[in-house]
Amino acid sequence: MKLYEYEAKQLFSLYNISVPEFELARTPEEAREITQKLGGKSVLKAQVLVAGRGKLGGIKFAESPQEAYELAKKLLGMEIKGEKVNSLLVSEVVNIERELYLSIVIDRSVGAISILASSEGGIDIEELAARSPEKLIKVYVDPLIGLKPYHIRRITEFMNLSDEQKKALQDITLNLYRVFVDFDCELAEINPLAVDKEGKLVPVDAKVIIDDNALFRRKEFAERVYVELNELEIEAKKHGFSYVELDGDIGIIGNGAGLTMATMDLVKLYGGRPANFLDIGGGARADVVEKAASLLLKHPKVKVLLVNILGGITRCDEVAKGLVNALTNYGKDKKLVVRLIGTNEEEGKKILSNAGISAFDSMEDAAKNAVELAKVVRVWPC
Amino acid sequence: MKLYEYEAKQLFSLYNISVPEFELARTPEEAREITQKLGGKSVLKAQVLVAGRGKLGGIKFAESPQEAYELAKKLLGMEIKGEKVNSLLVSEVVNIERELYLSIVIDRSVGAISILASSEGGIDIEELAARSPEKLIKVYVDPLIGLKPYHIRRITEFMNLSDEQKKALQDITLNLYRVFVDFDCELAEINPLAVDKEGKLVPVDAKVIIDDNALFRRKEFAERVYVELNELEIEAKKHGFSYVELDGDIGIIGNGAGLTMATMDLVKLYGGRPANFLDIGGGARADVVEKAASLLLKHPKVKVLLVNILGGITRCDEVAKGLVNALTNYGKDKKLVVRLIGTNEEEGKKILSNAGISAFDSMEDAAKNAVELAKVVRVWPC
Amino acid sequence: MAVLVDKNTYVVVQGITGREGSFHTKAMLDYGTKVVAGVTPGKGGQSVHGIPVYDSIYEAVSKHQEINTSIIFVPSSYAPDAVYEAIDAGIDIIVLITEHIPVHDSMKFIRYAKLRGVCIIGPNCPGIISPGESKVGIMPGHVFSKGTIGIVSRSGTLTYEVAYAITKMRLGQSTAVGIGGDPITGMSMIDMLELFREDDETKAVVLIGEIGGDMEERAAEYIRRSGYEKPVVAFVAGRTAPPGKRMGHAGAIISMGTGDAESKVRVFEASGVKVASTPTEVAKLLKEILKG
Amino acid sequence: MAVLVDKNTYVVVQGITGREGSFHTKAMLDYGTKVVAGVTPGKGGQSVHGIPVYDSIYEAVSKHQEINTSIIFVPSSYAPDAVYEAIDAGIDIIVLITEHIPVHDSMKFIRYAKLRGVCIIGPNCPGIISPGESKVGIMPGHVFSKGTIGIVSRSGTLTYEVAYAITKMRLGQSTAVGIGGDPITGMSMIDMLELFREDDETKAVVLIGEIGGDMEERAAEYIRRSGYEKPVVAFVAGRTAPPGKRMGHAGAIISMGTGDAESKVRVFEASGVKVASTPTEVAKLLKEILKG
Repeated sequence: MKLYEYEAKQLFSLYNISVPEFELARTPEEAREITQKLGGKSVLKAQVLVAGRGKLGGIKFAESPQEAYELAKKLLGMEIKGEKVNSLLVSEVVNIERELYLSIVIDRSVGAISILASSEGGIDIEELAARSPEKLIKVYVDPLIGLKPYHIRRITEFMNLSDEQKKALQDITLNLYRVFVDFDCELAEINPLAVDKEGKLVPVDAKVIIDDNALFRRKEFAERVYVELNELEIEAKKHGFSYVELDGDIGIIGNGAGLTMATMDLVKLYGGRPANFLDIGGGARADVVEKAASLLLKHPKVKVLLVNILGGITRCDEVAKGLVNALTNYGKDKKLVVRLIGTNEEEGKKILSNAGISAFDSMEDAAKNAVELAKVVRVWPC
Repeated sequence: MKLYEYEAKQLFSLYNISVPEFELARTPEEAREITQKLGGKSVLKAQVLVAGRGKLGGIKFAESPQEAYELAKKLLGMEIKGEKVNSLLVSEVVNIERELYLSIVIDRSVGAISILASSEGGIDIEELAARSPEKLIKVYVDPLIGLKPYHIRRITEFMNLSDEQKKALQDITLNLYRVFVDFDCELAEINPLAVDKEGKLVPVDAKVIIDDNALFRRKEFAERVYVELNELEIEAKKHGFSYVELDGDIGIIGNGAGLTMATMDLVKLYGGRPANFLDIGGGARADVVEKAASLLLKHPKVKVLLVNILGGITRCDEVAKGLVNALTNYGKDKKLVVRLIGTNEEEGKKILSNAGISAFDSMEDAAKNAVELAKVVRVWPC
Repeated sequence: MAVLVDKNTYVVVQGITGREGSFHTKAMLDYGTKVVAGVTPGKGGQSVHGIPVYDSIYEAVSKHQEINTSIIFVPSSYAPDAVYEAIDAGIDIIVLITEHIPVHDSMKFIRYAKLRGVCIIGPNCPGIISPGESKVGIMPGHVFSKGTIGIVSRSGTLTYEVAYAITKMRLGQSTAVGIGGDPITGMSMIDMLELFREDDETKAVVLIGEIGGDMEERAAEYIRRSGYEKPVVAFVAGRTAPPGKRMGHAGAIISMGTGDAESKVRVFEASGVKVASTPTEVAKLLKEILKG
Repeated sequence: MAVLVDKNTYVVVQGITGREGSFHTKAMLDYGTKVVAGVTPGKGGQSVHGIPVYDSIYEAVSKHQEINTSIIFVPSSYAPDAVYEAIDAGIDIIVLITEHIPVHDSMKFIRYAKLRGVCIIGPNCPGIISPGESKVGIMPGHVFSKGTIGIVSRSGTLTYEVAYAITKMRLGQSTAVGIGGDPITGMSMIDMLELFREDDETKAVVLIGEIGGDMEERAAEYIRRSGYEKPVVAFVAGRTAPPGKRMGHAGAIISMGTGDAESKVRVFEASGVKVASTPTEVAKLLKEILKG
């Protein structure tokens, strides 16, 4: 789960990483007031979770409280990559002399915590890694031992800093690590970590991603997960499905993430366009299958629904029952293509054929069929 | 460093282990007042660091505030194994139904933390371990991983307890472990851990030993080390010597703990009685040697001083200088026996012989000589 | 022969009294797996499908000294404790079915297991099967058949799909292992490639990858560098997955510019690994290669 | 031959710019030890007795890839960090001279080192010497001479005493190691007995024990059980030590009814180990045994 910049900065403050003074504004009036409090100037930052808001006009500088009001009026309610701006972080302006980079991530390849730092910041770090890897230092921390002074020394010595700045970076690294561990982070990033005109280190931006699987330990964020989801995704989540929205017209249901992805891929391979990813998981009963199928059959973009089930713990008869029920309720204008093999296969196929649905044995054949059907389904002109 | 029972119980309270209500009394009047507050009855426990105070009359039960006053009058100022009682822990009386045992120690053999528990408590645990080892469970905790629920389950399941008591023991174990780790303990022991008439688990006694080497992390206890030492030990400690008082008449100085112990052993082997253990460590200069020798020469019990130096980092000339100075000041009625070899041996021996002292090459010969001298030195009748 | 599990595998089921634990204990017994004990704290003395239940794994191991493998079905918040208990009790191979374990936890116990020389399969995996010998997992046994293909997969159902195709092609599997769909797993593709390398019975290896991380890239690199002697066929799921979205598995996410399917396919091909574009094609490619 | 350190030992000194670090660097160089680099954070670029100083052990190791051994002279509160850094940098043998390290700290890094396969000698030890080949420690080199006796000791000066007696007896030492006087040490007597067992040059082993713990008892048990082929002579210091008092070394304390000298002597004798009653007698016993 991604945190908003203001949430991440609140966390930082809690852990003694001093961030530029800020408040959250939900109205232009609030933006004006806060700017007044900050001494008349401010930077207004749209609080969205998508990346790259700066280039898309989501960050503005106000020279007066009134300008803050005007800018906030424009920013609030605007959409950035489809995400609506509901609040602004209104912050004091930092006089940036130089920009550094600091982040902590889970390194999948090594199975350890990895700290990344660069004396060049503010830029896309993957780009820097590709262009000038020598400007980046990566220090692995064994999770059994934790962060030790020698790790931090390697980082502070790598950067071109004064002794005082080294000390400041040491404290920031230590505290960022504590945030990272205490909040089960996948990522905790400060980019840029600015050096201001007085030589002080100031975290200008803040990015924190918390492991969804660890939210039970952080109840204060557990509810926040839903904020990032659209209605369909929320409903899918409530039913325990993994659901991802795509932009095609063939709805996809599978059991197991890998199989569902492979089904999407086949649709694409045969010239079709998947509308989504929906994994019903293992052992789904009829009611669950019905719910999943209904969700997609109701979806306006879906023309054909392709269901790919290889029954292990999942029983084919339960799947068939659920599909028939969903189709009865929501299937008027939609086509259903089913691939069904495995546990209780015969019973399942019988239930389907009684409802006039035939099932494929091969997922390749089913996918081809779905693609064909999607091509011929009449698209109503708007 | 051993904590007093009241200090250990304060620590326990801080870590949510509820101990019987108590206050510390330094006068009989305070003992009366506290007993009054506790409802008229109390147990008075002499706060000393030596073991086995119960059998030596250091624990008394008062049936009234006035009796508490009388008992406190007797207890305060008494000596238990040579240790003066300066304060009493005055505590509510626990109605003990059953006694358990729980402790956490550093296990030297395994190099891990070890939790020991028994459903028989209140007794000498080493005795129990020898007599009925099956009544004792020992659970090792890997310091890299720390205490996990499965460790605690092994302990709670071993004891014959109700579900509620298991839960209570689980919490006590967890909290005792936190004390153990946070305070760098060598030992944290609850013996007995009583089950009272209501079935509640109550820590009746508490013993905590903190690693002296970790006191720099626990400044609140760092000064307390001196409380346990006599004057000579304090002076030795201030000079960085390892010093232990024994009851013989031959003072021992060596460089290195093993060599000093071996010197003591030789004295005993040849029929003498060592008066102490004093290790001057490595690289001691003349002033340090002088200080060490002076301490022992001034000591009323010491008749002969045996100095055993094998010079490595320690230079024999420095040792010789220090000894000569000490002897000049404090050596009137005492005999000095020196064994001196190693770095700058010749210079050292020359300094000694100039002062009329001859040095041995062999530590065995030196020890024999010291024992002989101790036998002939006139003991003044008192 | 087979790798990791075989006729000498003796299994303890951690979380045996739970719904899943009990169900799959039955399924494993039916398959012929030597399940000899179960553990659920507080339920010692019961039995599940005739298998005795103990309060702790120590008790189980002391009563059944032949136990060398554990399969874990306990919920995610208790799973790390179960893993540490199994390591502590001297288990050699731990199959961790549980999904949704926080990655900070699994990173730690996987690291610890590696240092202790204990093999963890999973978390978030279907387990491991050596057809005809032992099934320590939740896969449907009937889609597998004894044979010469080693399968390593980050997925569950997709593994069965591919295994089924291989079975129909009459090649069969020596051992098939689902290493798990989490970002950090106990066994990697390289670990398994190394084991299959030493296994005489295994004539070819199938790698079933998916988006996220760089395990496939590292496996490809290993194959190329080590001059891997056995033919390898790969399949990579998620060519249509959008970046930044988690596709069911915690580990299936294209993030920070790495982990997309196309680059994995490219690196495999550059290392001489044939990449199938459909699950069925995996079996066809194997047939061709093993004929040639 | 020798154990652990020899002519192929290349040493980095951690804490080289300190008083002790600098002094013993000189002494080791004089002895002929191949000290090739030193480390003190913040002092990179300096040199000590001609040895280059680096800011970190990574730098030292990357510039001097022959380094395989480290000796640590940093103060007790920084020592754990130095140990972890050395392990992380791939050092094989770490000689940890520092005393007064909290036992919770040393317990942790010793456990970690063991799991990583790194050998720690110490803490609170004089180091290790293979006479004529390499001295990685603070012992006076001249009391040692090349020979056939392996020495393992929990003590410092007492080791020199015994070594000197052995030298005078013209037996000499293959390797002498002070494993340290703390309650928990990286190498135990058993670890060293195992190494000496495999060393052709070593004809007999001397164990110098002292009160505290049960390392001597376990060594005796190991000798008896394993049918140790080489003669072992022991000396135990502290027969006159009172219980409950720490005799200089953090580990030299009789506590909770264990660790007194007499019981150690008894168990040694019951295992066929000759126990000397004076340091000089150790050498005499060796002479007799090796003649016979």
